[in-house]
Amino acid sequence: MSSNYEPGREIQLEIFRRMALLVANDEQTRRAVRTGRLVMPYYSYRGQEIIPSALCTALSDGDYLCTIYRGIHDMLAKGMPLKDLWAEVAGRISGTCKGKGGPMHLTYPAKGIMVTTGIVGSSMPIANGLAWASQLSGDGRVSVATFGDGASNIGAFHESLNLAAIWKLPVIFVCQNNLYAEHTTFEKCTAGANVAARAQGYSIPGVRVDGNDPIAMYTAAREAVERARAGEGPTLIEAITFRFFGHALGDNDSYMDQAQKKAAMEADPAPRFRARLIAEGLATEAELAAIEADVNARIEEAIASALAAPFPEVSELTKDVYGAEVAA
Amino acid sequence: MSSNYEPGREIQLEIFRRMALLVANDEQTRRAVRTGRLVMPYYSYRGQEIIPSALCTALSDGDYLCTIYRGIHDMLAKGMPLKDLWAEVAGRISGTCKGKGGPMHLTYPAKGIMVTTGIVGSSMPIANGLAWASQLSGDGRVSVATFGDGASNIGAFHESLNLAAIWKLPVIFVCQNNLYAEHTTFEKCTAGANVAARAQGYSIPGVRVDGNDPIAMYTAAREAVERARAGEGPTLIEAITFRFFGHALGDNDSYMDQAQKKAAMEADPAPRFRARLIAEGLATEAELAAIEADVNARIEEAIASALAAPFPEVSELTKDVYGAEVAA
Amino acid sequence: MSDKDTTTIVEALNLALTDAMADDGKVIALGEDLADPEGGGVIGVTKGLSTRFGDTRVRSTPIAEQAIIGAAIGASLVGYRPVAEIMLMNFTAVAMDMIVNHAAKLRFMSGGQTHVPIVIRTMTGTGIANGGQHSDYLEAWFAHTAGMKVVAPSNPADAYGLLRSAIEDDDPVLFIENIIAYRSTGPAPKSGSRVPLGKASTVHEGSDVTIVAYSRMVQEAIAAVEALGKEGVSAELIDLRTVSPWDRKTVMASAAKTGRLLIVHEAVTQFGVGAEIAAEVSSELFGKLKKPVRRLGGPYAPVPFSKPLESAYAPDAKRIAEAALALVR
Amino acid sequence: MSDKDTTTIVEALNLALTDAMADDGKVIALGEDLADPEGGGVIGVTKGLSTRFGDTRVRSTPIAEQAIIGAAIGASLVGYRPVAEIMLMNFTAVAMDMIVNHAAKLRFMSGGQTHVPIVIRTMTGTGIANGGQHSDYLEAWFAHTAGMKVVAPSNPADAYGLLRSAIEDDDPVLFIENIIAYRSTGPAPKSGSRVPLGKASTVHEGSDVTIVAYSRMVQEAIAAVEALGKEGVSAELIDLRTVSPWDRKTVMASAAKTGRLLIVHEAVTQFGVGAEIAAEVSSELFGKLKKPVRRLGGPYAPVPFSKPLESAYAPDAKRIAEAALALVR
Ligand SMILES: Cc1ncc(C[n+]2csc(CCOP(=O)(O)OP(=O)(O)O)c2C)c(N)n1
Ligand SMILES: Cc1ncc(C[n+]2csc(CCOP(=O)(O)OP(=O)(O)O)c2C)c(N)n1
Ligand SMILES: [Mg+2]
Ligand SMILES: [Mg+2]
Repeated sequence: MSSNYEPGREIQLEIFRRMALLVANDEQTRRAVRTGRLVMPYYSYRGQEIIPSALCTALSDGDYLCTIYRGIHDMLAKGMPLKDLWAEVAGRISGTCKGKGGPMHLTYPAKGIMVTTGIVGSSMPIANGLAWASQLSGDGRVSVATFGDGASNIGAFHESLNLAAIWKLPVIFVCQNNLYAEHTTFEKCTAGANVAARAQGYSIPGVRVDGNDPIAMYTAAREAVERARAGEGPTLIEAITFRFFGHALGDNDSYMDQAQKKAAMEADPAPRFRARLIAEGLATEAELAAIEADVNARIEEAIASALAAPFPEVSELTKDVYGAEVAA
Repeated sequence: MSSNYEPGREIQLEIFRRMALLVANDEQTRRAVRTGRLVMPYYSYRGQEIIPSALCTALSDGDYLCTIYRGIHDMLAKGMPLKDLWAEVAGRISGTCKGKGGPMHLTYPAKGIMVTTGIVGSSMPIANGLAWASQLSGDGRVSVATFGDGASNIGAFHESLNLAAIWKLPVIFVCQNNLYAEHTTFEKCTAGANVAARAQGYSIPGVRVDGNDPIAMYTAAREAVERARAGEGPTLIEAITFRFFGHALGDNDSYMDQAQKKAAMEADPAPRFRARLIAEGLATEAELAAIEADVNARIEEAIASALAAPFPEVSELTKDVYGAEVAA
Repeated sequence: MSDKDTTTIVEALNLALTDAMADDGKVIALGEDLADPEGGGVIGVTKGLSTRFGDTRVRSTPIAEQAIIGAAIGASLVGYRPVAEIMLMNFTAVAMDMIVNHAAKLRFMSGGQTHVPIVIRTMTGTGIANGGQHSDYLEAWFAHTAGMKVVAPSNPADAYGLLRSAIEDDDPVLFIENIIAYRSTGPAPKSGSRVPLGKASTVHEGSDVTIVAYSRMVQEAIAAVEALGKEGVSAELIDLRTVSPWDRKTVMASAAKTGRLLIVHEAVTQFGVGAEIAAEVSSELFGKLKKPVRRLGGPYAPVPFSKPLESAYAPDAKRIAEAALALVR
Repeated sequence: MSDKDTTTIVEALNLALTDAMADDGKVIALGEDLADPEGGGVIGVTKGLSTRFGDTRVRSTPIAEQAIIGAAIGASLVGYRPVAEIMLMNFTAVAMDMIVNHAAKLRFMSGGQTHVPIVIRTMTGTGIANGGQHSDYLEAWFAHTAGMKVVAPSNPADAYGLLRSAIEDDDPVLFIENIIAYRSTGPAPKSGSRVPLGKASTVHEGSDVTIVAYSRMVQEAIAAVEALGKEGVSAELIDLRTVSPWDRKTVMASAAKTGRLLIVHEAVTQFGVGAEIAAEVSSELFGKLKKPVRRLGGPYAPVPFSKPLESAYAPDAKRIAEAALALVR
C-alpha cells in the first residue's frame, strides 16, 4: 500500500476528535435507551468508530454518504449536528426529519448525508446514482456507501459493484465487517476468502484493511477518494472491526463467541488510539481530555434540547407524502 | 484441465445425436414462426447447441434442470419429447403444460426439466433448492441452472453462487455466454475479466470453456457433475458461444457487429463437429445422415401432431391456479 | 407439547413448527438466524428446531432473500414442504420476483405438473418504533397475486392451526405474524389441531354492525366490541384469518344480517384489502345495507417513527368503536 | 417536432422524451438497451436520445433492475430528473425494494428534506403471446404504495402530455405503456403540451352508464361505447389516465349522473384497482346508484400462453359492452 496519504498529526487529531464524539455519543445513547429516556431500536456501533472517523476525515463536506440503520457513527463523523440528530431519535419535530425518519432513516443534505436505509444492501445502488450525478455535473464530489459484511451477500451488492465498475463511477463502497450479521457469523454466511476479494470479479480495487487502525483506514480511504476524484472509478474497502453490543441493544448475545468478544473489547480501538497519540507525543493527555469534555458537554446539551422539544402534531402524519397536494 | 473425462466415440456420437436434433428443431421452429404456423416469441438458440448437448450427455435423466426463455435446446437435450414440446409451443391442450406455459415456461418433470423462467437470473436460486432437496434425501441427483451472460450481472446470480458455495450444494451453474444480452454486448455491461472469474469470490471452481467445442464442453460438464455428486459443491461454467439469429426472431440486428456475426456463423460448430467425426473416423457420412433424417422425421411428425391437436377449452383459464378449490 | 391452558403466539408457532417437522420428514425450514446456533430466530419462533431436526433441515441463511425463496421453491418442486422466513414483511420487496413470478405461477404455467407448497413466514406491524421500512402490512400485493394464499392469525390457537394447515397446503402461503402480538396470550391450541384456510371465525356474535378484521387488529376490535356493548351496541366481529381467499360466505351472511359493515386493517386504506371486501359486499348486498360499507385502515403515508405519529397510524380500539358507532347512529 | 396530424404512441413518447431532454438538461435516462448503439430501446421509444444528448445522459445498463432504479433515485436526490426504464412490468418485481421502500418513502422519511422525482417507464399487456411472466398489469401494488403516482395513457396525445408532466413532477411516477397499443394512432400532441397528473378525461359523454378504464382498455371501451350506441344505450366513458391518485371528482360526478358504473382493467380483478374505485363510489353514492358497481378485469389466474386462453384473459369491446348492457337492462 502506498504511504502517500499517511496522516500527519493534524489529521490524526481530527480523526480522534470525531472518534471521541462517536464514542461518547454511543455511550449516551445506550444509557438513554436503557433508562427509557429514548424509545427506539438501537444498533450500537461501539467498536467501529475508527472507520467513519478516518473515512470522513478523508472526505469533504460536499461528498455524499449513504449509510444504514447501524450508521449514527457515520452520520456524526460526516458532520450531522448533534441537536438535529438527538431531536430526530427522540421523535421531535425539531429533528432533522421532523421525527418521521427516526434512528434508521436520518438525512442531512447540508453535510451530504443523503440516505440512511434499513434495508440490507440498499445503500449501494443509491450511492451509484449520486455518483452518476457528479459524473454528469463534473462537481468532483465522491459518493460513499457504507454497509455491513452481511450485506455483501445480497443481490444489490453485486449489481452495484458491476454498474459502478463499468460506468467508472466516483463511488466508494465501505464494508464495515464486524464479523456478524445479526446473529450469524461472517464465515457461516459468506463464501470466498473475504469481501474485498470479490472486487476482482469486477476488476476494481478491493482493499482489506484493519478498520480499527486509524492510519490504515485513513490511508485506504484517501486512496479511494483520490482515485474516485481522478475519474478512475470505484473502490471496495473491507474494514475489519467488531461491534461490542450485539446486533440491537438488548439482544441476548449468547450466539456470540464470548472469548472473541472479550478479546475484541479488550483491544478497544478507542483507548488504544488515544494512548498512542500521547505515547507518540502527538497530543497531551490534557488536550485529549479537553476534546472529550467538549463532546460530552455538546451531547448533553443536545439531549436536553431534544427532550425539551415538542413532538410533531398528528397532522404531520399525512404530510411529506407528495410534494404538492394533487388536484383530484 | 484433467482429461479423465474426455469423451470417447460413443459419447461423442451421443452428443452429436442431441446436437442434430437441436439444429433441426431450431430450423423447423424458425420456419414455423416465419410462415405464421406458430405464433410466439422465439429466442433462437442456433449456434449454442453444443453446450446442452454435451452437458446433458454428462447428466442422467434424474438430474434436474432449470433453464430460461432461450432454452428449448436445453430441454430437448435433456430429453423433453418432441410432441409434448411442439404441442406446447403451439398452445395445444396436449402440450406439456396444456398450452398454458408456452415457449418460455416449459416443464417436464419426468426428465428433470423442472422450471423454465422468463425472468433473467431466476433459474439459479431455484436450482439451489432442487440441489438442497438432493442433499437432504441423498438421492445423488445433480441440479443445473443455465442462464445467459447478461444474467451474470443481476442480483440473483450473486445470491445463488454464495448460497450454493456455503451450503456445498450439488449444483452446476452454466452460463451460456453468447456475447450479447438482448442488444447489449457482453463487454459493455459486464465488469471484470469474465464470468468464470467471479467464481473466485466464492471460492468455487470457475471454468471458462469453448462452448462450441464438444470435447471441452463435455469434459468441463463431467468434472462439475462428478464434483457435485461427490458432495464437493457447486461449479460455475462459462461456455463461450454465439447466437446466430439475434435476441428474438424478427429482431433487427443492426446493433450487432456484422463482421463478428459473419465469422461466428462461418465457424458454425454443428457442421464443424459433424465434419470432425467423419474426418477422425468416428462415424461415417451415412451414419450421421441417418441420424439427421431420423430427427427430421420425428420433428415433422411432432409438428403435424401438434397442429392437429385441439386448443384448451376457455374453462382452463382458471384451472391450475390452486391445487384445490378453496371452500369459501 | 404444552399442557398449559394459555400460551403465547410465539409458543404456538414454535409448537406448530415442531409438530409439523416431527410428523412429516419433508417439512424443512430456512431463513436468517433461524437455527439454534444463531439463537433460533430473532424472536425465538424457531427455537429448538435445528437442534432437534438437524441443521440440514433447519438452516440459517445469508441475507439473501431471493436465494431464500428460490431455495424453498426448488425444494418444494420435488416433494419438500419448506417454511421460509422473510424476517420482516418489507423485505419481501427484495424477493418479489421469486414469490409472485415463480412461487405463485409455477403450478399454472406448468399446466399443473408442478406445484409450490411453501410457507413464507414473515412479521410486521407498527408499535415498536421501527419506522418506515420495517412496519408495513403489504398483504394486498399478495392477495392480488393469483395463486398465492395469505394468512394472518390473531391469537395462539389460530396461529397454531393455521400454520399447520398452511404447511400442509399444496400452494404457496404467505403467513403474516404481528410483532407486538407475539407475546399476547390466549387459549392454548389442541396439539395436532388444524384451522382450515379460507374460513373466517366469528369471534363475537352481534346484530347491529359487523366488524371484519385480521391479524392484530382483531385484538383491537375485541376491545372495541366490548366498549360498544357498554354503549348498547351489539357488534358482530369476524376474524378473517385467511385474507385471501377470504371467506365470502361468512362475511356476506353477517353483513346481510346486520346491514352495516366496518372493515379494519393496519395497511394503507387506499387500494388495500378492505377495498375488495367493500366492493364485493356493496355489490352483492346492493339495496340491502343500511349504511355504506366503511373502511378503517392506515393513512396514505409511510409508517412514521415519532411515537405520537406512529400511535395514530394503525386503527385502535377507540377509533374502531367510533367508526362502528357512526355506522349505527 | 412532428407536423403530422396523427401519430403513434411510440412516436409521442419519443417526442416527449426528446422535448423534455432538450428543455431541461437535468433530464436523464437509463435502462436496458436504451441507447442508440443498442437500438434505442427494444421498441424504439428512446431512439435518437443518446445520439443527440450524449451517452452519459442516456445510458444502456446491465440487466440489473435494482441498480437501475437505485441509480435513478440517487441522481434524483441531487437535482436530476431520471427516466428509468424497466423493460416489462413483471420485472418491477426484482426492483420492488428500490421502488417502494426507497423511491416512494424518502420524501416522508426525510421529513421533506429530499424527494425523488423519477419516472419509471415500463410496458406490459396481454395479446402477443408473452405468457405468464411478461404480461401482468401490477399497478395495484404501486397504487397501494403511499408516495407513488401511477400513470397509464391510452393514446398518443395523452402519452406525450402525461410523460412531460410525469418528468416534471416532484414525486416518483410509474408510467405504464401497453405493448400492443404502441403502434395505435391518434391525434398528434401539440408540442410542449401537458396533461396534468390526477385528471381523468371524459372520452365520450353519455347518460345511461359510466365506464371507467385506463391504458389499452380505453381503446376497447371506445369500441364498446360505439356498439352500445347502436343498441340505444348512451354510455359515458372516462379515461382515468392517472390511476393513482385517481380523479375522484370526475368519476363521482359521472356515476352520480348515470347511476351505473362499470370499471374495466386488464389486471386481475381481485384486489385490483377497480376495487378501490368501486368501494369509494359505492360508499359515497350510497342509495343513489341504480345498480351495483360492476368490475370487469382479468380472471384470478396468471396470463396463459395459448391463444384462445390469452384472448379470453383481458376484457374486450364485446365483454365490456355486455357488462354495460347488463347494468342498463
Ligand atoms: C433485505 C433485508 N433483509 C434482512 C434484514 C434484517 N436485518 C437487519 S440488520 C441485519 C444484519 C446485517 O448484517 P451486516 O450487513 O453485517 O451489518 P451489521 O448489522 O453487522 O452492521 C439483518 C439480517 C434487513 N434489514 N434487510
Ligand atoms: C429481470 C429481467 N430483466 C430484463 C429482462 C428482459 N430480457 C429478456 S432476455 C434479456 C437478455 C438476457 O441476456 P443473456 O442473459 O445474455 O441471455 P441470452 O438471451 O443472451 O441467452 C433481457 C434483458 C428479463 N427477462 N428479466
Ligand atoms: Mg456485520
Ligand atoms: Mg447472452
